Formats: sequence, structure tokens, C-alpha cells
Amino acid sequence: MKLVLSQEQRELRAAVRAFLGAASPLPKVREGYDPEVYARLSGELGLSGLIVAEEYGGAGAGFAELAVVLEETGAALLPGPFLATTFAAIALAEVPDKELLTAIAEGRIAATLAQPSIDLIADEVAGESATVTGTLAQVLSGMEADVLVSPALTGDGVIMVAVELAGEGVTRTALETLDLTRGQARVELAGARARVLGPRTEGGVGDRLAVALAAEQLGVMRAALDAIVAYAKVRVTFGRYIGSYQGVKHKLADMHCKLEQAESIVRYAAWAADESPGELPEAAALAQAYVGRACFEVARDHLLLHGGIGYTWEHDAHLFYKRAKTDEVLLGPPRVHRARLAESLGL
Amino acid sequence: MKLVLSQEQRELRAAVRAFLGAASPLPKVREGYDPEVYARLSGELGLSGLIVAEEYGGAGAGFAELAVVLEETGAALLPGPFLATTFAAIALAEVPDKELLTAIAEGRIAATLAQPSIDLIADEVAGESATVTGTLAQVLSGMEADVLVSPALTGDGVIMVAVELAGEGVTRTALETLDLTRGQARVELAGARARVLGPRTEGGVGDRLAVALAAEQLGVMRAALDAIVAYAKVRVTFGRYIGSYQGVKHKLADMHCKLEQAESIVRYAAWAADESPGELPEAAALAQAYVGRACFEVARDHLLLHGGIGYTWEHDAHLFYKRAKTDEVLLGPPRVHRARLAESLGL
Amino acid sequence: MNLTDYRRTARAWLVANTPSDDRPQGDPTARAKEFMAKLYDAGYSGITWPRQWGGQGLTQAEERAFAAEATHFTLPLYVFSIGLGMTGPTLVDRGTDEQRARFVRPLLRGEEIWCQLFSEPGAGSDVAALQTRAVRDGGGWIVSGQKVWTSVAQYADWGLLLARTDVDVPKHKGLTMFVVDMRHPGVTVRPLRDMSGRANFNEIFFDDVPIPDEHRVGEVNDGWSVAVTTLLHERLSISAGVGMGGQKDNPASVAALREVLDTSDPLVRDELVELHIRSRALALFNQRLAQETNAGVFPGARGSAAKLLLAELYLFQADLATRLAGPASVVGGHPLGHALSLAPGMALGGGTNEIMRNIIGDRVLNLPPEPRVDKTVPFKDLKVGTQT
Amino acid sequence: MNLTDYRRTARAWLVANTPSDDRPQGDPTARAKEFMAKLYDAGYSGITWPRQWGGQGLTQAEERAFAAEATHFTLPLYVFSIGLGMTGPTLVDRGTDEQRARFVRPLLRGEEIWCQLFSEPGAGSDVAALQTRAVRDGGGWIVSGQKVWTSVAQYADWGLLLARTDVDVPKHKGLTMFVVDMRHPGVTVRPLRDMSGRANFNEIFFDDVPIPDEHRVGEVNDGWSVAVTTLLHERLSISAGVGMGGQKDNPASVAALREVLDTSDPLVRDELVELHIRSRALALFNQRLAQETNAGVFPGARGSAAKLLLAELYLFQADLATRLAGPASVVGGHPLGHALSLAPGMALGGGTNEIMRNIIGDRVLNLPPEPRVDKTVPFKDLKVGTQT
Repeated sequence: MKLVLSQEQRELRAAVRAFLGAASPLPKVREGYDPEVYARLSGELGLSGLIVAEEYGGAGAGFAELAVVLEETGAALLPGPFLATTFAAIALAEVPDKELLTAIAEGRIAATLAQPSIDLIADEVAGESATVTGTLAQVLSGMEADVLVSPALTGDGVIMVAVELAGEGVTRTALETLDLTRGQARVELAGARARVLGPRTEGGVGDRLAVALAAEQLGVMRAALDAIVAYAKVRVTFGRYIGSYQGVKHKLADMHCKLEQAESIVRYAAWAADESPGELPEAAALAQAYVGRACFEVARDHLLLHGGIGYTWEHDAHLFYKRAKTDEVLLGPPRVHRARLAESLGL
Repeated sequence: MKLVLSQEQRELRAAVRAFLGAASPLPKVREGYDPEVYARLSGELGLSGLIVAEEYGGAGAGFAELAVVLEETGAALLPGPFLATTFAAIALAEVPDKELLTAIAEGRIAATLAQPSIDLIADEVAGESATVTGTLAQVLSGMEADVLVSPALTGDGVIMVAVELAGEGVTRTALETLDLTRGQARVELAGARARVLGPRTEGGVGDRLAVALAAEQLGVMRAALDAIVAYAKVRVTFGRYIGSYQGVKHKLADMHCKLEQAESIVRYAAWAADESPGELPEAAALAQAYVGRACFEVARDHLLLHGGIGYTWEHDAHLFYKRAKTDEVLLGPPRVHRARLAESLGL
Repeated sequence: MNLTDYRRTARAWLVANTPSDDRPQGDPTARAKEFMAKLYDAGYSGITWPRQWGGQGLTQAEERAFAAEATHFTLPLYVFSIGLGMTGPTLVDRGTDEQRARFVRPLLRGEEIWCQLFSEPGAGSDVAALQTRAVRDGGGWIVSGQKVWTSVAQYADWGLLLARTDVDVPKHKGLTMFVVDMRHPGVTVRPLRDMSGRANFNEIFFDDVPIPDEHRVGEVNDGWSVAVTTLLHERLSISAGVGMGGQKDNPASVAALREVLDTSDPLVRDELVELHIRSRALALFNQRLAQETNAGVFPGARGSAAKLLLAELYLFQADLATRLAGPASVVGGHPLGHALSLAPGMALGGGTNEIMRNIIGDRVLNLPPEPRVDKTVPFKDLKVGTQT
Repeated sequence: MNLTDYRRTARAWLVANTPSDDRPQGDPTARAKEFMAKLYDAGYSGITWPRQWGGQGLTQAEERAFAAEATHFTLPLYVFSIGLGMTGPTLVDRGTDEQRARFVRPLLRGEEIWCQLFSEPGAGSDVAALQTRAVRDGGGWIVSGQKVWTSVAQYADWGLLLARTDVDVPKHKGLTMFVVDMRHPGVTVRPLRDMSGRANFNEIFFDDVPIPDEHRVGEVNDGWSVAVTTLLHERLSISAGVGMGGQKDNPASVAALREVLDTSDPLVRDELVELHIRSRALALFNQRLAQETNAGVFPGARGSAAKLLLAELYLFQADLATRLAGPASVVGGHPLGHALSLAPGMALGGGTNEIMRNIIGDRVLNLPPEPRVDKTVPFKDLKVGTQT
């Protein structure tokens, strides 16, 4: 089991952090998705293909590296379809048709993945082609992604399909989201043309999504903690820095303890995804159950400890709070992760 | 709904507090049950008959008054069968045979009540007499009580019986208890003579036990909080009273909030027991669910905030901690109260 | 009139005169002023205030009787809440007779709207660290500085302003209270959006705004004692309201959640039980405080416990509800998502949770105070605000 | 010898020489001393300590290799733990050559048992507030006072004693470190029972006990800097052990509880999931710290987070387990009841949770310090202990 970063992983982290610090600082995050940033992230840094196998045009890296990157995009509250495309790439790695995976690796398309419930029906399935009908209530980055990857029901069982979201028969409606830094959309498909990717494969896709999301959450909580620790060193009340009061200091210490544990769990879960498939179901459920909760709690307390300024729209604190809550429920109500954990423990 | 004490109730409280402060201070509590104190409590103060109807020799007071008294016996960690006898009196109020109730009111006997599960079998039931067999694993104050009140199974259903614990066919074994201030016993009955009290009546006995126990728990937590608040005003570390540190002060403030809420709930539940039977099931379950937990948490934190001295045998902190835990599970694992609350809410 | 009659008459008046809940046309402030004038003329404005200055000179009993009836109606009094709850009582307590004569009756009749100008970006919990200056100018004063968190300032005619008049003495000792004309061109009011996107507060900028000395409230450099009066009234009016609004319209209440969640899941049920326990515990505590108050026992600093617990309950329940409801709660303007955005407000307004815990520790439990570094240093040498 | 061989040899030695687990007859201390002598003679005592004073002069790598093998055995080293973990390293670091020559080898060979005498009833978290006095007497010193929380003192030959030698300077500046003869008749050792009823600690009373000046460790009034060395070694030896013992013998672990509880109840199952989450989170954090240490990154104050979390886990799990198991857990010497009595120990020994949070805040997060009132006042004017 490997819980500490290698030299290469630390360099990757530094590179992504430096890039996002310059290309997507928080004031820019407020303006929303910038396709240019996404293009550079895919192109210059090659991150859209990070976990795509080399034979399909990617870097062939593992979840340990992916976690390092998602921690940074999380810490930066990066808007746009990076996480959604990562989700799609995780699912696409399990289907026979690899063309989309290559397109993602080359940065040609951004993609997204439907939630695990099967809301689409595929008709006229003929070889690689089908028409698809149904409604997806919430699609992550649904307005920004080019392609939707989804399971769909046929007379013969469930298959995986890909649909061009700008194509005919597709109606996308942007949803008002609590998270001001990343969108979701309602997607209605009425006989839209779809590409058949192959039969549906389980193969731990859900577990890998859980690990990827936990890595983003680790970044969100780290950045939130960093922000309030920094503020506690400069903000004065009653003639003393607020960080010198035990009422603040002890809470920050507890938040630090959560961060240390969350990081340990994310490293473990990423290692399990790469190296120990037998441990992955438990590790993935643990990651969502612990990190999702810890991330929201830290983001909430970081907001509260800012005092009144943290309640204002102009301050960034609520961006972290809202992202943390949105991430906590992104893969379903948190009790599903606890239930899966109970199951994986044989309880 | 009445949540504040009347002048008479405040006087009752002052009288009981003064008596226990003189007759049963903590150093004496460590020596265990003193029948003399129990006799004076029943005699001078008339407390064993407090809730017994006047026609049976009692004071005919309500649960509002009982709660005031139990809060004080709880705060004093009073050893002996006072709570057990109160439990028995609550059950005896519901059976036709009132002779025992009068004996309790007159302070002639101390009694105890079996847990709700039916572990005894009654044979040779003839009029007021029967023989009883079975084992009760944990009987509160089983070594100190004179009479056991219990349900017992007959061929015709469940009846209530009373057994002289010093009589033939009864084997009592004192249990080692976590709570050093009040005992429990294992009681084995092998054809012991029993008095038949009547058919088993439900009639909210369990709810009333829950309210009575919550009142004792309110006293335990109040006394624990008082003790640590007093210590925080005299103990110095790093040149300052520990109560001046926010790390201690804020925790004490949170404990105070729990106490305020616990008292409000106990007053409400006692009022419901006296005046509003329709509200009693919810109020009683709420009382155990909230007050039992709050009492243990306050007793635990009061011990921890004492620092090392609180970990020693000689210090009283652990007496409160252990009583609080024992009370928390006295009527079953706490989840049973939450389940009953869910039920009473129709969830 | 006995209390029962008083109450019956009040009810009848409210039934006849309260504007309907239908969304009205026209200027809401104008409608509010119109209603307030009727309220005053009927004798229900300033029920306990002295008759001499325009009040009714009655007792808390009549005030409570009217309030009890009024809970069944939605009265359009929001823009007057600061004047009625804080600045008016301060003027009655601490103003000169000239000030009382000039300001109190128009306030009670709704002819003039008031706001309160204490908090600043560098002085939140620590109000006395404020930096807005008032300097002598001939017979009067000139004010410059910035205030924040000011409710109803966009409608206000007058503001009760706390400003620094001496920087060479410790912070509490160099403050003076004034009444400032909010219509003066040197006063700029900017809406301040909170994290839910609403603009319920304002920032106020003072740019060389003159104030005549007759508008000074209390002695020069004695403003802190006047402010304490105002803050006492503020705390009273908050704690009177705490937890009384109930959970009726709260989308995160047990009653609302059980309608939308799958309560056949034992884990969901147990979470709702936990929420019920916390809500009931606080509601009963509030009822107990109210019963004590009615019995003449004033809760004092114990009200801070109720405020702290309410702040924690709001945070807990919005968090719990969104977890239970899952992904749908964070899109499409879902009421639970909105509740989550509003939840921190109670913990940050009217004193943070940390301040509440200090108050409970110091004033209820009588714990020893923290050593203070800011009580003796001249203000000009004191560290304040945010220092990078 | 390469590391693999070293490890293999160590394992073989342990297999051959570790006393069996069967309850032995006779004096346990005598058996421990016998084992320690064998351990020393085999070269496994003081593996990293200098050869000059009796150690093996090897590296952390060999130490870790031996420790890894030793986890499979129960070595009877308890009475030597203070000497090996704290007082011995302090003498190696700060003693005179004469002291090293006199004390280190007998310590490593188990011929002499050591205890540590810092804490006092009035000086727990705040060790430097201690009141035990050492006064000059001719060429030596006379010690009077009381120490507490002293492990293995009933077996000890020597104690490392921190005493006050000057009350006219601030508290940290008037302390001196000594080696004291625990067999002197002026030393009284009284067992101190903890809340579980065990007597794992002692109180020590010094009644005019003489100490020769050659037994002074470090300069006069420089004892605090020596104590910091000892406390650093203490923290190292605690944090090395934190959470490593695992949950194997813990009756409140998920593994133990699932055997005795009804896991068909979804609420019970979810509580066990919660316990699993917390246990795993801490275990993985400890493993990450260990991997960092192996990679040469020393955890420093971050180890305090592991200690704090372990203390909280013990409290949480004993409480949870007794709630789940119900009434049976609080009678008849039930292991969960016993676990509940022991649970506070980790939160109170080796620094309270509050002290741990201060350390994390100050040294990991680099937050501003609290204003200190006790660093400049002469000790004789300082408030210490319990003041009624």
C-alpha cells in the first residue's frame, strides 16, 4: 500500500497547481467555464488523457496520479467539464469501442456520464447505431460536454451508448445550481442518434467514480482550510488575531485532523483502484463516506469562522460550501455509500 | 403545559437538597447504601409515598413533584433502592391489589421492578397466591429491595406478581456493577411463593419509568456540570484559571445548553405524565432519547475537563460518568427509545 | 379595559385592517407607512412607550396580548423593525427631550424610517473597534467612514450612528452616538448581497457628512454606554423572536421532510427522529424561557443559549435535509438548497456562535474572563480589523 | 550483515528466547530483568545507542527491523519502558560522561529500573509550574515535594527528577534536572488507582532527600531544556505506538462487536459502519505517517493529531459499544464496561485533547500564540495549581 506521493507525483501536483493558479484563479472561477482553460489543461498538460491507456492516445497513468490532479482542480474549484469527462473516461475504459476515449485523450471532445439509474431506451439498434429516447434529470456539465455516455435499455438488456449533445433530438436545459462554479443540465432525448459502445459493464466503474470524486473533495477541503487558516492569521478582534483564540484554534485543529485522515483515505483508495481490485469496493465506499462528509464539514466551518464577511456573496467562502455540498450528493444521497460499505464489510 | 416550578415545588427541591447534602454527601456515597438514609427519606420526608394516592397512604403528588425529587437524588448519586422502589410504585399503581403500595408509602418496604421482558413462569396460581420460577439477569437494587414486582407467564396469560426477595426459593447474587453507587443483582426464583397482584396492565408504565429515569439523569448531569464549572474557577494552568480558556469555556457553554434543554424536556414529560396522557408516549421517548444521551455526554466531558485528576479513583468524576452510562442503558439499549419515538410520531 | 377585552378589540382591529396577503401593487414602503399610521391612530404602536412622546403608556401585559394576536397575521412592519426595536427605545432611554419630541412620534406613526449604523468591515463581533470618525467642525460634527450589515438603510430617513471622536483613549472610551440624516448627499447606500443572493443588507459610505451637535445622543465619548442600551434592546427583540417563528414554513422540518422522503428506510426514519429530538428540545427550552419571562423571571444571558442552539439547528437541519434528499436538492432552486444557503445566517448575525459561547460562559456560568489586551491601549495604537 | 539477514537472525533469537505467554510463577520483575540481560547480551538492547556507553551503534533501519519482528511477540519490557524510551535517551543526549558511564549500560542490561518524575498535582499540562523544591546543601542538594502519575516507580532504582531551584525567576527559568535514588528512605511511593480500579501509576513523596551534585543533569536552572529533550523522546515513543497496537484485542472493535450484536438491525449496522469509518480513517493516517517516517519525513507535531484522534476514537467506541450492547455491558465485569472505564485514559495521559489541539494549531498550522501571562512573572508571584 502506498500512501505518500512519489517525486514524479509531487512534480505533477506542482505543475497543475501552478497552471490553475495562473489560468483559473478564484475571481475568474466566478465567471464560469472557460473552454480555453479546458483546452490548455487537455493540450499543454495532457490531463484529459491522463488515465487513458497509451494505446488509445493517453498517458496511461493511474488513479494515484488522477487523484493528484483532481485534488488540484477541486482546490481551484475549476469550472467546466473536467470531472465529467473524467467520469466518462472511466466508463469508456470498460467498453469495447475505444474511439471516444481517444477523442477525449486528444482533447477533441469533452464528455459526461449519466447517473447509474437507467433512464434511456434504445430503439432501432443496428450494429453501432441506435436511436435513444428518455430524460436525464441531472447531467453534470451537461451544457458544456459534447458527448453523453449513458446506459440504455434495449429489448436485449442494457447497452452503453454515446450521444452527441449538440445533435438532433436532444434538448438541453441549464439547471439553476447551488454550486455556482459548475453546472448541471436536464437532457431530454427524443429519438436522438446514438453510437452503440457495447454491452453495459459494471467492472467497478461506480467505485472508480467514487474515488475520483473523493480526490476532488480532498482538494476542496484543503483549499477551504488553507483559506481560513490564512485569515485567522490576519484578522483581529478584541485586539488579538482570531487564530490565537482557542475557540478558533481548536476548531481549526479538528479540521486539520479531518484533512489528514481524508488525504490518507484518498491515497489508499487511489492505490486500491490501481493495485488492489479486491480492496477497491470497500476503499471506494469508505472514501465517499468519510471524505464527502469531512469536506462539507470543513467547508461549512471555514465559512462560519470567517464571521460576517463569509456570509457575503462577494466572498469566496460560499463557493466552497456550495461545491462541497453538491459534491457530497453528486453520486446519490450519502447513505448509499454507507450502505455499500456495510455490504462490502459483510455486515 | 407547565415548564417552570411552582413555589411549593421549589420548596420541595430545597428540602430534599438540604437533606441529601447533610445525610448523603459524596464521601458517604462511596460507602454504598445506607438503610438509615432510605428510612429517613421515606419517613421524615415522606418521599417513598410521594406519588402514591392519598387513599393508599401516600402524598398523592404528581410526576412534576417526583421529577423534582429524583433530580436531587440523581445529583447526589444516592445509593440504594429509591429509584427501584419508585419504579415498583409506578407499576403497582396500575394493579388492583394496593397493599404493597401502602407498604411502600409507609416506608415499610423497599421494592424493585423486573425489566419488561417476561422471564418468570407462575404455577399453582390460586387466588392471591402462586409459585414462580425463572431467572432475572439484572434487577436494579436487587440486593437491597425487599420485594420484587414482576410480570409472570401463566397458562392464561401474563399476570403481575410480587415476591419476597428474602424468602424461600429465591437466590440473589450481587453483580459487579460499573456504577459504584448503586447495585444490581441476578435473581433466581425456583418455585418461590408469590402474591398475585392482578392481570398485567400496560397503561403507560414504561413511559412513566422513562420519565422518572430522565429526571434522575437531569440531576446527574446538573451536578456534573456544577462540579466542573466550580473546578474551572479554581484550577490554574499556564498562569490562568482553566475556565478562562475558550477551549474549556466554550465546551462548558455547550454543556449548559444541553442542561437547559434537558430540564425543559423533563418538565414537559413530567407535565405530560400528570396532565396529558395523549402526549406521554412521545414525551417519554423524547425524554430518554435526549436526556439519557445528554447526561452521559456531560458526565464524560466533565470528567475529561478535570484533566488527570479526573481519571483517579479517589476523585468523584468517574462516579458520575459511570452512573450516567448505567442510567443510559437501564431501560434497554438507547435505540429502543428512538424507535418508540419514531413510532409515536407515526414515522 | 380588562386584558380579555383589550385582546378581543385588538383581534377585531387586526381582522379589519391588516392588508391581505395577495401580492400588492405599488410601492411597498408607501403601503407599510399607510398601515403604520392606522396602527398608530388605533393605539397599537408603542404600546409600552411613554404617552408624553407618543406612546400608549400601557404595560407589558397589553404588549404581549397584542403580540399574541398579531402572530396570526402578517403585518407589513419590516421597514420599521429597527426603529421600533432598537433606535426608538434608545432615544426614549437616552435622548434629550428635544430629540424625543422631534423623532419618537414620527417613528411610531411610520412617517420616518430608521436604521442602525454600528458594524463596520473591521468591527463585527468587536463593535467598539470601529473606525468611522466624527470630528468637530465649529458647533457641529463631520463624519467620514464606512458601515456595513445595515438593514433597511435604502429606505431610511434617519440613522443611529456610532462614531469615533477620540483616538487617544482606549477604544470604548472614544466613541460618541449621533442621529444622522440618511438623505444627505454625502451618504451613499449600496446593497450588499448575502451568499443566498439576496440583498437584505447594505454598505453605507459617509463622505464628510455634517451632523449638528443637537443630534448627538448622550455625552461626547460616552457613546459606548448608549450603544450598550441599543444592543440590549436588539438582543431582546432577537431572543423574543428566536424559535418562536416555528418550523411551519421550513422546508427542512420533520413535517416537510416526511412528505418527500422514503420513511420506510429505517436509516431515514432515524435521521428524522434525530431532527425531531433537536427541534423539540429547543422549542421546549424556548417555551420554558417564555414561561419564566411571563412569571417575571427575565432570561438575561440565558437567551444566548437559545440563539446559539437555533443557529446550530438551522445548520444541522439544512445539512441533514440535503443529505437525505440527495442530488435533486442542489439544482433548480430547490427549497432545501436555498435553506442550505440561508443556514449560516443565524450563526453569523447578532453575534457569532463563539461570541454566544463566551456570553454563556462569562455571564451564565460566571467563568473567569479571558485576559484582555484591548481595554487599556489608546485606540490609535490598537490592532484592529484585517492586518496583512 | 545486511538487513534481511539481520532481521532473520533477530526472528530466530526471539523465537528461541521470548518467555512463553503462560502465566509465570515467581517475581515478574526478576523474570523481566533476566530477559533484558539476555536481550542486551544478544545485542538487541539500545540498537541505535552509542557503542561507547553500551549501545550497538547501529541505525534506525536495524531498530525498525527488530521492532517489526518483535511485534509478533509479547516481550516483558514494561518495567524498562520509561528508561529505554525517555530517561536513557535524555542521559545519552544531556548527561555528563561520568553519568553516561555510570547509568546507561545498567539501564540497557536491565540491571536498574528507571522512572520519570516531572508531573505534580498542581502541574499537569503545565509541567513547568511544578513546585517540588531542590535547595543547595553544602556541595549537594536536598529535595522535598510531591510527584504524581509516575509509572513503574514501585520497581525503580533511579528517577529522573525535575525540581525548582529558583523561585525568583519566571517558571521555566528556575528548574534543574537531577537523577534521584529511589531507594532512599526519604522517598515514599504510593500506588495511585485510576478510575478503572487499576494501580498503574504512583504518587511519590520526597522528604528531604539528598542528591549529590554529580547527579545533576545539565546546568543549574537549565532543567527545562533538559526536560524538553525528555518530552520529545516521550512524544516519539508514544506516537510510534499510537494506533499501531491495532484493534485486535479491543472488545469495542467492529470485529468484536459484530460477533455479539444483532447486525440484522439496519441501525446497528450503520453504527458499526460509522465505527469502521473512524477506525479505518485513523489507521490509514497512522500508516501514512509511518510511510513518511520511513521515507525520512519526520511527522513532528502532526503526530499530535494521531494522538488526539486515538483518544477520541477510544472514547467514541467504548461509548458506542455500550449503547449498542445495552444493560448487560454495565454489570459483571463486562469487557465493554471495562473499556468504558479505560477510555478516558488516552485523552488524559501524555497531554490532554486541549493541549493536543494547541500543539496542532501552533506548530502545524502556525497560528498566532495565545497571550501568555506566565512567562515573565517570577515563579513566587505566579498563580499555580488549584486555588480556592
